[in-house]
Amino acid sequence: MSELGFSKSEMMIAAAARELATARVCFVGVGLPNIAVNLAKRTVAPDLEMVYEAGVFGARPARLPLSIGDPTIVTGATAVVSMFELFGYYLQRGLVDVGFLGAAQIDRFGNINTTVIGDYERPRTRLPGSGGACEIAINAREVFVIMRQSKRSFVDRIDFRTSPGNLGGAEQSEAIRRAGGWNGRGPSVVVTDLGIWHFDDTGEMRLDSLHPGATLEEVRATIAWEPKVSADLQTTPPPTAEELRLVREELDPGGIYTK
Amino acid sequence: MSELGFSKSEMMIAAAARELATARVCFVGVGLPNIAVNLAKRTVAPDLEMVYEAGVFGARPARLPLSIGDPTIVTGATAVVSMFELFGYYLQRGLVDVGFLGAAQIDRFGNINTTVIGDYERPRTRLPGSGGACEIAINAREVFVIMRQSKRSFVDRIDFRTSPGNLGGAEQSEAIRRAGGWNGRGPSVVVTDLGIWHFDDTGEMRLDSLHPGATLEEVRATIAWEPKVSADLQTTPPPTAEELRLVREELDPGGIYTK
Amino acid sequence: MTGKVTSMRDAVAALVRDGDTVAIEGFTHLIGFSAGHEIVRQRKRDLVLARMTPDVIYDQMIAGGVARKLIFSWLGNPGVGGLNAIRRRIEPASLAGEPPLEIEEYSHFGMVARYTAGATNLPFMPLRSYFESDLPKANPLIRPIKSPYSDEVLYCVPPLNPDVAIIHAQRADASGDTQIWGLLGCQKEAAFAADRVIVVVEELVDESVVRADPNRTVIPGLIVDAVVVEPFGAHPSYVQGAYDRDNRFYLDWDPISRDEDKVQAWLREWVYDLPDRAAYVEKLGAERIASLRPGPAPSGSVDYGSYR
Amino acid sequence: MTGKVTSMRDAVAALVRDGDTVAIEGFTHLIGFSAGHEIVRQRKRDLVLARMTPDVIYDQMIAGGVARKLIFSWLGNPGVGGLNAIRRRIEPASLAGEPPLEIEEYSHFGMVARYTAGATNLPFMPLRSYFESDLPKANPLIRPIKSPYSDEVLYCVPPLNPDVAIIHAQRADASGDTQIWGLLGCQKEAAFAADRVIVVVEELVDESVVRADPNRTVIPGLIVDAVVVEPFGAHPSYVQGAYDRDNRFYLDWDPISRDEDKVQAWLREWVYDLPDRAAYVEKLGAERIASLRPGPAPSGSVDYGSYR
Repeated sequence: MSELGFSKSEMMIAAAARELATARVCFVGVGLPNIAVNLAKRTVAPDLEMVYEAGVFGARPARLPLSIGDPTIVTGATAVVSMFELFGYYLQRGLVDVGFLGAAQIDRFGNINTTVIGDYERPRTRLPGSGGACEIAINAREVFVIMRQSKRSFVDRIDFRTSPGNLGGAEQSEAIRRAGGWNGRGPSVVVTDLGIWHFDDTGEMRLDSLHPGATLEEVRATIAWEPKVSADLQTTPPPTAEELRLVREELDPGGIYTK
Repeated sequence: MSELGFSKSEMMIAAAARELATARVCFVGVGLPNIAVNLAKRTVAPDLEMVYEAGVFGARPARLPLSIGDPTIVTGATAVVSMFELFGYYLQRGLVDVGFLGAAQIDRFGNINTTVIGDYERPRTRLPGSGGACEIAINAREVFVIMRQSKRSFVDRIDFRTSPGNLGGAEQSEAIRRAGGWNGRGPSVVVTDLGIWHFDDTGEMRLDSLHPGATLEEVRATIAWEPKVSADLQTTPPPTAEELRLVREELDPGGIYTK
Repeated sequence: MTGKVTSMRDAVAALVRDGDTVAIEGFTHLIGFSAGHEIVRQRKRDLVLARMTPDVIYDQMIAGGVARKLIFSWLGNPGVGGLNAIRRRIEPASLAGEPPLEIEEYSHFGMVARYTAGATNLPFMPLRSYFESDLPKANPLIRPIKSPYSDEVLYCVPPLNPDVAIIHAQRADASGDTQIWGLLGCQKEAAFAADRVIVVVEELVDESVVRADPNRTVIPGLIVDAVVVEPFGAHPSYVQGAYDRDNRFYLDWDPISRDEDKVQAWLREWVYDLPDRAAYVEKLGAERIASLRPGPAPSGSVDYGSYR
Repeated sequence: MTGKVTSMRDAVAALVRDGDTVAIEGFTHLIGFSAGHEIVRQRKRDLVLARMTPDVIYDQMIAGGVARKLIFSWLGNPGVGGLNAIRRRIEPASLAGEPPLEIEEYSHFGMVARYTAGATNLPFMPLRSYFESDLPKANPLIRPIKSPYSDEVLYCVPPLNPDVAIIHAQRADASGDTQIWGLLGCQKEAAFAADRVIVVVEELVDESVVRADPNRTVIPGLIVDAVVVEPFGAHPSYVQGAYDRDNRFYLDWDPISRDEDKVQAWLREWVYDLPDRAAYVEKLGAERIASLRPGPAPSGSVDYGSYR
């Protein structure tokens, strides 16, 4: 907890949740996306339909799901289907507006690695792998990313491209996505513990908002390239009392995500 | 009704049912196959699992199903599934022992037409078409056919090959089925109103049993080619009292199939 | 609890357009007769009608002049005989100079695979059928495809994405979250494949009923444009647990359908001259309807557990 | 009511053979821990373990030395962190000269598509994934395929047909007719794809219970070789309506799994030194088990109708 009365993680989760204000159908990834989307559902987006890759459409979890396959996402849901149908009829059919992902490494164009650090055959660190991320990145209409910044995570070149972002830039990405008939337009926002990044016309991420207490020096110190910063850089409004109450009392009372 | 105390259709249905004595899983076609398989289930094959293309495995109809999608095949069944699963997971996976089909035209090698009489583009008579017959003929381990004999149905050359039988003969059929990875070995029996035909080593049908009251002259008069007749031609045992009771009182009290 | 609930008249007027590809699915079970009749009543034209088993409803619709083309896999009056009004539009001997109904023909699994490709946004779906059959010659959209893992060649079919799918069901809530039990046919696939979806139900229920058993949901409201509440809308077909197939109707249709004048008279009496399904049900009579009620056979309840 | 009912010991001894490809499926829900432990206890060897999310059960099995290869799509302790015993068999820095665990990696939809191809007896299944990803480079079994209807190229995966699939479920009858509610994962596909199937259930029921609700049946006895009745056999994962995920166990596993000695000590205490699941449940204690019981949330009953 900082002097501001909220932690960096709490700010990150609140900022990520607010980005979902206009989304209708969101595919919820494991970890931080899970808590951010559940916060959005309780605040800015009460009509948000949550899709869990485990096979749930229209979840209404009575508690924060402990994993993306928690029984609380089933009880009271609109529909429970096989994973073939979830990935085929919902995601691949183009019914998902936002895919919300975490990442171990990301590059300036929003390409994501969740597979290995180091060489694939002889990895320094073996990460979980794709799960549904690869097809979410391709088939969700847009992709939101939530992750903490560090020189090890915001890298010049990711060690393995698990899930495509804007590839080598917007022009190439748009051409390939159009030619290949992808549903997805690619990543549109990255929310970190320091700020909010959107993607500019070249397909590169640009810092549009800095969280209260964070500095541009901190941003530059936790990113491997010289970042683009908006000429009209905003300060993210701090978490509201209600957002903090929901995170602390309902969604993460154990402080697993917000420590 | 003949002097024998039973009709030709009753004899045909009883003879067809008996052929199922050793079958375990049978895919039930519309029409005559439906009543024959239901009779088998009540007599020689109480453990027979009936598969209906409408999406039912393990049907236990309390009455003769009026169609192959009757609600009585659902109530009390083992499993009801989508038609994608029925055709994919059951039939195409190779779980069906016997596919039981009817036909409008058949040739000496058991190739079947249920599509058109005449030219496809300008048909003299438009028939129902394949339904599931094409994939049943290919994927059921073996195929039983039940149909009445006539010069118009037992033809030298079928007008349209809806469902493959032994193609141009056993040698060709075995080669093509093996090379193509078909589940099915092809047709093994044709039960008619006059007798029971099996397929010999050349893949051509051979009359192995003549129903009581039927004559070889009648057989030759209702078939467009010179038929093979077994050197050891049998006489089909007449319908038992129990078979007749089941058909007349339980399965077809209206006489729709047995008139 | 209004949500997407509307009348059949408004749903068909707003969502079915001349020239559309329309799929009324339901394999022997839950056939959308009331929707089909409304399409005839509104004199829609040039439709491409898709359906695995055209059944009596498409015989009536095609007699009503709404269609220019039929996509199907089995053309019959199940358990009775042929579909004579459709046959008159196909067999040259009975065409009398009129252009024939265009047909595009598959096997059952081919039709199911087409809807599945449509529902999953795939450009093709492979299947083990059509080997050594004349069907690929009759329909060049059935094409061979080679496996990338061996020399094996099988067949495939292209996606079928109807402009409108119309699905009859036991129940839905006002958002269109729809549940079906009994035969499922290819309704889920057809609905997900379609651009617009009309759900017609026997019963409108609160969303709590649907959410109490989410595994029973076949179609989510997400893809549903209109919910029409029309009890007995599937007559003369049936609704598992609600009413039986009216076999007498299917038998009676056979002689009617053999005579074009009788068909048109039937359409006048039962479709054009009636305002809606409620009037049809009233005309059918309480006695006939009562004769179709099955006895009870409850599924029993399972426990999903409350996790707070 | 004996039928296919047998003990876990006999089922695993008879149906799981050294060198087999074994799929214990269940996506976060209904994970077959008791079956996995029995495979460790019987010291099976050289297995190819397939599972979308290897989870703690495969961390334990691989620590138990049963596997030579892993086929998967997401390798983690969900909501907690990594699977450390497996990582020690993959990361060169911790291998200490031993041969690494062979891996074959997909995305989730890729694994689902592999089982679906296996269940439908197709030589490949196309999907819209892997575009511009490094996964096809890492796994040459993920291959491009061109549509026969356009110039479009997508990817496909080959079928996965396990020698044995092991499925945990709420209930089955003695013939193996099995029902599941809640998350269905890819269990149906894995079971139909497999040559042999072991079903492990919380409750053995009369066939009349299954047949009262045939739409709820996920796996028919037709493809089931053995039915094992082991309440709490999915602990520490959960069974919808019966018990909750034991999250404490997943958290506790993390520090244990970071230390090979602690892992082996855990396996001795909870697997090798116990005869069966009943002993495990007893050792776990009534209090812990009671703490995992959810409140009630009944599905309600629907009517299938009696048609005679």
